[in-house]
Amino acid sequence: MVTAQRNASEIPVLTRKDFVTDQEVRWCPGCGDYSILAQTQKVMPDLGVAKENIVFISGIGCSSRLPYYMNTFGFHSIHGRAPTIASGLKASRPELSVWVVTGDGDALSIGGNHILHVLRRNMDIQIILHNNEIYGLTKGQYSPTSELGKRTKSSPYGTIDAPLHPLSVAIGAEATFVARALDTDAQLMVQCLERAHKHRGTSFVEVYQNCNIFNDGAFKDFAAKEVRSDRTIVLEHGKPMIFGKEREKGLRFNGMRIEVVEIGVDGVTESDLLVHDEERDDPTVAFLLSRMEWPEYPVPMGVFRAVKRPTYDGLMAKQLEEVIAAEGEGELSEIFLEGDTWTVEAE
Amino acid sequence: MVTAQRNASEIPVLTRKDFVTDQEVRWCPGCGDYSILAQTQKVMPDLGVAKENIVFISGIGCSSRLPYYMNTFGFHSIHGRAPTIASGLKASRPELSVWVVTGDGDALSIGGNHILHVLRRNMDIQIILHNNEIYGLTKGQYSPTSELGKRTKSSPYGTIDAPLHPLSVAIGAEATFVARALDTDAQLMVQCLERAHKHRGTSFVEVYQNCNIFNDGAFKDFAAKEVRSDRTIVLEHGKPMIFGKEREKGLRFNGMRIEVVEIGVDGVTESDLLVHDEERDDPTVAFLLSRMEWPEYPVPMGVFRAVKRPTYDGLMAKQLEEVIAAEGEGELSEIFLEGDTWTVEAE
Amino acid sequence: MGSATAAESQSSGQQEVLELDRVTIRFAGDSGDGMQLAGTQFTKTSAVLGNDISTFPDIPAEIRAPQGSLPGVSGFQVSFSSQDIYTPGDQPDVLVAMNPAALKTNIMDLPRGGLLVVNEDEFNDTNLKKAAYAANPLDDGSLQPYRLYRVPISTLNNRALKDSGLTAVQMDRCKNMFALGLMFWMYSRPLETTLHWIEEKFGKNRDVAEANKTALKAGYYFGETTEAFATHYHVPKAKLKPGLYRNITGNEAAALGFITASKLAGRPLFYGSYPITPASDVLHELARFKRFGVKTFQAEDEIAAIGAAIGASFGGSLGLTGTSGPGLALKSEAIGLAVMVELPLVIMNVQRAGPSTGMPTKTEQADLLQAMFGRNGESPVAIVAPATASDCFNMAVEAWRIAIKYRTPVIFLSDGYLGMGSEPWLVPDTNALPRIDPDFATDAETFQPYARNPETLARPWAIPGTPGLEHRIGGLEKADITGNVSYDPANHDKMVRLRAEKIERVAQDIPDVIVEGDQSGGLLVLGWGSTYGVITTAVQRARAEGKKVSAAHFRHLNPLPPNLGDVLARYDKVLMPEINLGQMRMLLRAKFLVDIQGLNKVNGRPFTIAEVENKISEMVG
Amino acid sequence: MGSATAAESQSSGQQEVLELDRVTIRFAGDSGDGMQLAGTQFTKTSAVLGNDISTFPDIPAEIRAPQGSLPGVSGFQVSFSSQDIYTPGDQPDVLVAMNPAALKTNIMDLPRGGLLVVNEDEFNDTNLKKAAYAANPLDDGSLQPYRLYRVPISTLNNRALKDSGLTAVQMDRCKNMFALGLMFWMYSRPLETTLHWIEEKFGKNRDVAEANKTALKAGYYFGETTEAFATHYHVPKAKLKPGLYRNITGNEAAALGFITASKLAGRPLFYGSYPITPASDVLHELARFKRFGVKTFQAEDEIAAIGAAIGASFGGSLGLTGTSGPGLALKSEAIGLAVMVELPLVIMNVQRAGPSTGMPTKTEQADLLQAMFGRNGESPVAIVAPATASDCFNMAVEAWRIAIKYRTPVIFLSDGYLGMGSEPWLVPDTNALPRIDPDFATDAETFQPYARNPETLARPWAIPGTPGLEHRIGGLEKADITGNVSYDPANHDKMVRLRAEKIERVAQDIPDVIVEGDQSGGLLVLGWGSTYGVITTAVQRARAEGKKVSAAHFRHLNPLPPNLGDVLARYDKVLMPEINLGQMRMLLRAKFLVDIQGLNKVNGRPFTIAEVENKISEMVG
Ligand SMILES: Cc1ncc(C[n+]2csc(CCOP(=O)(O)OP(=O)(O)O)c2C)c(N)n1
Ligand SMILES: Cc1ncc(C[n+]2csc(CCOP(=O)(O)OP(=O)(O)O)c2C)c(N)n1
Ligand code: SF4
Ligand code: SF4
Ligand SMILES: [Mg+2]
Ligand SMILES: [Mg+2]
Repeated sequence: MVTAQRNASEIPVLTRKDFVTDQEVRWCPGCGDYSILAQTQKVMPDLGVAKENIVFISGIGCSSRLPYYMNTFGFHSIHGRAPTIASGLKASRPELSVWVVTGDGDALSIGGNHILHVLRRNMDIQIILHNNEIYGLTKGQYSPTSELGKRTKSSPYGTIDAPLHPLSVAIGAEATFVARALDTDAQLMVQCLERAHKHRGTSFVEVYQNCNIFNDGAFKDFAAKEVRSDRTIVLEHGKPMIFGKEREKGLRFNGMRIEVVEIGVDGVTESDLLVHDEERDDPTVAFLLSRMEWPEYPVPMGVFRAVKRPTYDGLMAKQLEEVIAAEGEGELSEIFLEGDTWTVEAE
Repeated sequence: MVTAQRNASEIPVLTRKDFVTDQEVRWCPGCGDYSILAQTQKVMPDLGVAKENIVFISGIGCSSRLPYYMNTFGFHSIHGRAPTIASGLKASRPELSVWVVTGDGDALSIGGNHILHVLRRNMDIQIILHNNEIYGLTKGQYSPTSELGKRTKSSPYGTIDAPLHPLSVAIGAEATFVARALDTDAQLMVQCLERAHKHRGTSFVEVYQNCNIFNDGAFKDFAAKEVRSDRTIVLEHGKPMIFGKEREKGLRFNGMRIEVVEIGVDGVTESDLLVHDEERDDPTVAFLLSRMEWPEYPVPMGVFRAVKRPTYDGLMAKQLEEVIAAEGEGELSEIFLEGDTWTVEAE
Repeated sequence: MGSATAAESQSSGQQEVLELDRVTIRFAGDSGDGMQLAGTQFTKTSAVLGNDISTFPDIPAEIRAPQGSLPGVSGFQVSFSSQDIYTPGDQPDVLVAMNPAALKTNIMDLPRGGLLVVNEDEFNDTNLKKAAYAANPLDDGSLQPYRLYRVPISTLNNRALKDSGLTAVQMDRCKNMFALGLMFWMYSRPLETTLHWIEEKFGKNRDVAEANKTALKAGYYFGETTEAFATHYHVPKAKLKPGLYRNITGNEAAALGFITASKLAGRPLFYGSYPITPASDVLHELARFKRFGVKTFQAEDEIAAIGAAIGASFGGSLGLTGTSGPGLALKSEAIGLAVMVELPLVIMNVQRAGPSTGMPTKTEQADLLQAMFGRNGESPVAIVAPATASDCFNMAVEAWRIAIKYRTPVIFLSDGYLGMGSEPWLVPDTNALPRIDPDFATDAETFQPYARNPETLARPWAIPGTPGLEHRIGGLEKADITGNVSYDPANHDKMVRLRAEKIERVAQDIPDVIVEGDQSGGLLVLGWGSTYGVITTAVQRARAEGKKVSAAHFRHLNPLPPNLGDVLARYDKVLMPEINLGQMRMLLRAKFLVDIQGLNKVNGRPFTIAEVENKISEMVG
Repeated sequence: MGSATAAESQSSGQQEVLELDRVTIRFAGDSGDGMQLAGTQFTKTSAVLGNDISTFPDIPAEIRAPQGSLPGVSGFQVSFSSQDIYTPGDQPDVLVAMNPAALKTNIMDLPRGGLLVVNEDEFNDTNLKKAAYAANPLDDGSLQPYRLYRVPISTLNNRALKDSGLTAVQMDRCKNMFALGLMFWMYSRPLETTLHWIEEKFGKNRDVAEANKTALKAGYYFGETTEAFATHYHVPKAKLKPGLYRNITGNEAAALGFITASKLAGRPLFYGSYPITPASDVLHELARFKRFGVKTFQAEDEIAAIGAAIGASFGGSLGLTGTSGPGLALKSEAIGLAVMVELPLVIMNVQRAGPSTGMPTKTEQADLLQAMFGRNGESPVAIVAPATASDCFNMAVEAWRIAIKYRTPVIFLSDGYLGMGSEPWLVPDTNALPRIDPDFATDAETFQPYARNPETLARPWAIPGTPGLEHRIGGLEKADITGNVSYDPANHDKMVRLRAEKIERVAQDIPDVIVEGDQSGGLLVLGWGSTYGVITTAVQRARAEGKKVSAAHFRHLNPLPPNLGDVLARYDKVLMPEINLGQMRMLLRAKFLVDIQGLNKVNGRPFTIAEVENKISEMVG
């Protein structure tokens, strides 16, 4: 049977190179997508999954070209619909490792509804959203994550629609795993991708990705190397929320708000700080974190939320098993004869 | 000009009857939709809007039949798309009062994406979601708000997809006005509808609506008259969160969670309770309230959130005005002649 | 009785028994009156008795209407016969009207002299007003043309149940059983099948079960004992093909066909769907069959439904999606994707009256051109259409055979009339059905994603999990053989033609169209889909009258049966009845340049035999 | 030079000036080389000089390709003439190739003897490898058939700019100006227009502005001073219709047409759209025109875009939506709604190569049947198609005239070739354009939502805000006159036919098709949409050779021009070139039963004149 799984022991040891295809990579020089591709290829050999059991599915957009460069099974589908194809594949073949690659337009504009539903179903797939806050492939219109007032080809006088916060949307849609990475922070991205793969359920990873052609520097205010440690905070499970070049700042919960405090000043100590708990069942704190924006707050990075909830594909497989255990495997003749039957005799 | 607005003083005094059409109302006897219709018709005369300036737009579903019974302008469109039609109408005719009537399937299954986007744009319309946690019109399949494990025509062995929380979704999508009402609580519904109308921006009102044919009693555990005051809590701006038949219970914030406390017990006083602030800019507390479910918590009712943010239609009108003020009204001849022109002389 | 030809008179006590060869009964009442149930039970009993049968449920608009109102009327027509029959009958011989609204909306279909049974208890002022009757039609002579029987059904039913222990409302719900019992008596049917069914259905609820049985019997005995009914009737068994039968609707048959295809291919069925009338029943059916490994996925919308089906097919399952017209429109873009990626996929479309939301519970054949052309670019798919309710089974299997063999989306074009109507189904022997070979690619050495089978032009089905077959597909134009993205002009032209040619090649293994009647000359009446029954019957009748007219029907709509052009050329005139404005006619005229005439109606209902017969008379005198 | 017919020899210093009547130049280089810009500037200058012009940009696939690679090549072809011209020319007379990849992908189009100018500096090993050249084609004799000029453009350009104060990268960016300058010299064009443009564009950025000017002049002087170029050329003014001209692309023209319609109707334009190649430019254009009261709404998807347009039309604006093929597929369901509610609506579809994502930047005419039939049920809409880039203006206004007069959705079927291509546009006098009367309903006494104008069958446009006109519309079948929901069978049949008839009635006020050439006999070459230019030119040439062949073109696709059937009947043979597999041909064959022959190619490119000429020769000898 061709669909039989190879055991972990049978899987040959692979390297990053095994995941590179013969297709020329066609992004603009300097595009953040290169780094995301590189980290993705890097993570693959360590997942313990045979190459033939990995599938990358994308929609349409610059980002959605990624599957062509992954030497796995791949499907470059239509705009916004990758989560639907991934859902059908995963529900019917739960043993596969299914990755969705999408952009801010693909996932949150035309594909917004599928994102909501794949998250609530908790289909066990990974969604990597390349958020460049612009439509790259169609050459520079604003996207649902572009900041208010942005001037683009389609908004010469500035946009008038407030952006969505991808992670707030995900959390509002019952997401069980939510994380954020940065194209230029390879290490954190690798961690997020690995964690996403390990999580059972839909893993939603937003990656801030620079589009140096149509939206250059969208994240530089907080993501540039020089300022990053002061303007972002990497969330670590079970650890107090500390950031800053000297790890001198922290986040404290005050009333119903988060505030930035300086450790050692006004008697603040580490023990006053919020301790990150990605496993909190109640998504409210994760939601609160998803609202934090520079310059009011440092921008949180890493895993916001990772909770256990049964997966759709798992429940579906279980339901089938249970029904078969209880009712026996189906026989056509039996359902053909449901209801009243009668025989017409040969005369 | 036919589109000229009548002044408030010119609007004749109307009554509920003026909003009743000659069409026979065709819901099942006992359906919660009757009450929603009645309250809606009741609210209309008090809005101070001329009848001809009110438009009801719906998708498809039992609930979406409502416009036929409203003697205003009405549009019974296609499944899930009412917000798009309402957006085009409102953006092009900001002076109209535009109401969207939708169901849990219409709004959150097929129409989920439009809900996200109309909310983030903050189009100044009212969305009334009749949530009966079932597909009524198509005769009883589960909906995206049906509880996990529910057995329906399309899920004879129980559903395996976790439901969405409509208000969490709305808050995650940047909603500025979020409220919840109950079909059987006419007074609260009237209040919510009036408030929704007054709010500038998208007002999202979830109404728990009993479908006595396919999902009878879905809300009775907390909404039945006998238990309602103990199992729901009506939110009131600026007031402490108190509930219970004797108004003896309250909600308190503890750590990062909400807990139910009894006033007078263990030294708890009213001043310990959370004070409802619908105008909080940060949506986190509203989000937290949207997660509260019976039996762990009383179910919050009323206005969760009502904050000011510019509306899409308002900004669009303003942008046009500003451009015209700055550049003058457009002349065709001028844009015809953009770029290089040349004259071919008659010979 | 409309179609009574041989009537033999017998004596049974004081009442006469008349033998008929075909009877059509229409039960009509309020949505809440249980008419569908009464009709279904009558059908089952007649089927078990050995009659050939055909039914047509006439369900009110999707939304519930107030009790007693005109839009609230629900009807069920059943035709049963000692001959082969192909339609539920044009007009009822008997109309059972449970209230004034039911009378009002159905009486125009009853021919003069027809039997009319009314529940006279319901003809009170309130109900008459709801039905917009100015005067009581039972009294004003307007029913003069019919054989009217006024039966106080409610009173008689309540009286029979007075000791049942039920509430008034519960008792009233049994009156459909009373009416059914009366009809059983009138047409000499035994009560066993229904009594058995009541027992099964209400078993646990003793009071209700007993009450239903009592009402049924009361109706029967009322017929037997009352003087009112001078005659009752007997319809002998039909000479059907021997074998085991059951009654089946088109939607049920399609569901079973899809599961059968899955068994024949040895691959699991995955059904992605979003509920929509009149296709939802297929979802309900398939959801019950988890023990066959069937996975049903109720998607968030039609796009997600087909997306999931494509994903499942990519993974090696039989990815199926089903919907009705507006849903098919939403699937357009994704069908185009399936055309480009050349994966097996079946799209079921149970057509309903359009355009737009139209009349969801009514039937139509007007999605044909949407199925053919409703996508951007040159985007050919195969299309099959069942001819009858039970044929939905065959064509469901056939759709999958083509989809798998040619790696192509196939549209299965049913309609509301077939999907909701029922007929006896000769249960097939599954062992006799030919296997379907999924023929997955496995050889990494020779694998090329867009290499083609020289005979079928099918590309390999290479599913994830197969070592060495990693490859990428998608919606951008593919290079021949390699499947890489290609913008090469010559390649695009070639691929467009290859995709078209592949679909044309399906014609190499589909049957020729068979003509019933003369093989040339005179008038050919040509049909597709659910017009099969009426066309066959109308042509048989016209031939019986000596007219030179033949009938042909085809179930492969794209590509067409290979001999169709030749057949068309052999007749003087060709008539094509369609429940649209002439969609297939247009395709055939374009292809064969034959001046086919149309008989078109688009009123949400199937043709009547008379409509086709009249047109035949008009054309061949 | 391909099309040089009269060549007059003059002496200008040491170099010859040859007079030509038509020249076609193709600029080709890397996406980053500014070829579109060079081409556009050449076009403008030629237009201002009084030539007739036609252009064709050949933009690489949507995604960026690596510098120097084959998929990264961008081309721009401009044809300029002293005669009326209808196409950008089949083959270039001159190819300017800025790097090896540009040479590789374009050389096959250059005819033997054609002028080939290469930037020899770029023919280094790295670039040759990127272009998959084994050997340097400049040296291996393979370019023998052409008049090759090796110009060290990069070196010369850098040298000219060495004192400019620019960085190396910035200097390199000016080399397109050098190449342009050389072409200006070669075809005797003045530099003023471009110098002026540089000043406007880079004004603030002095260094860059000066450098571009210097590069341009350096190119020009290089031509004048070098011995390499023995000849330069002169193309006299064309005899164009007198008036004020500008150069315009089809998408720009459409945008202006839509705004004009809005002015003519006195109602604001509302554009709901979701970006998609090659339609996005219309969104970009319209977004700039807020001072005309135009509202542009960048929707979350194509469904929302058309939904918003329908909402705007319901409110009395001109609700417009625009997209390309896959987006049209997504709009299917909503177009059906617009058919049912009978509101004015225009849907622009700029066709691209399909199916599915296909080849987004390439052109095709394969969405015609989707436009006709891509919806459930009988769902007719009107369809118009512009013939040339500037005709997009006229047909945009015409689409709105029909939409408003008949209260119907109208599909405006453009394509990538028209949308992105440009030609001179005789700027119209807007005062001479007929007003379009929105004719809103206002009279509450007589208002009936589905009453119809007896002549047009249009229903009233009754917009919110009008006292007493409150009414409800929707997607369910409407009762005639009242517009209430109706399930009445006879009403449905009537409404289906009324909607079809209404669209047919549009034919009462559209022009007859006009035949260029003989009015009967011989071969008729029939076209629609963007094939106009090639067909016209090919037929003119064939007629010049004495062949009995005529041309006809129509721009109303549904309904068709009233005389089309008569015209078809008058010719011995009819040929229909289409960039699809014969979609319109199928419709005409079905309707008129005429055996129209097809010339079909689907390679993402427009026909060449030669292709049509050859087919004509084949058919008329
Ligand atoms: C149905 C459809 N509509 C529109 C498009 C055009 N389109 C392609 S990609 C894209 C948006 C891309 O933005 P995003 O998802 O952010 O990806 P990016 O290119 O920025 O990575 C659009 C509008 C399409 N291909 N299909
Ligand atoms: C495109 C499309 N898909 C499916 C349907 C069928 N349909 C009509 S209403 C409905 C769901 C109704 O559920 P909900 O929105 O909750 O409304 P309710 O009837 O419960 O008030 C569905 C699936 C349709 N009309 N159109
Ligand atoms: S356009 Fe932007 S997102 Fe796309 S490849 Fe270029 S830099 Fe990357
Ligand atoms: S089916 Fe349910 S929601 Fe629909 S009308 Fe009946 S009770 Fe109301
Ligand atoms: Mg993006
Ligand atoms: Mg519902």
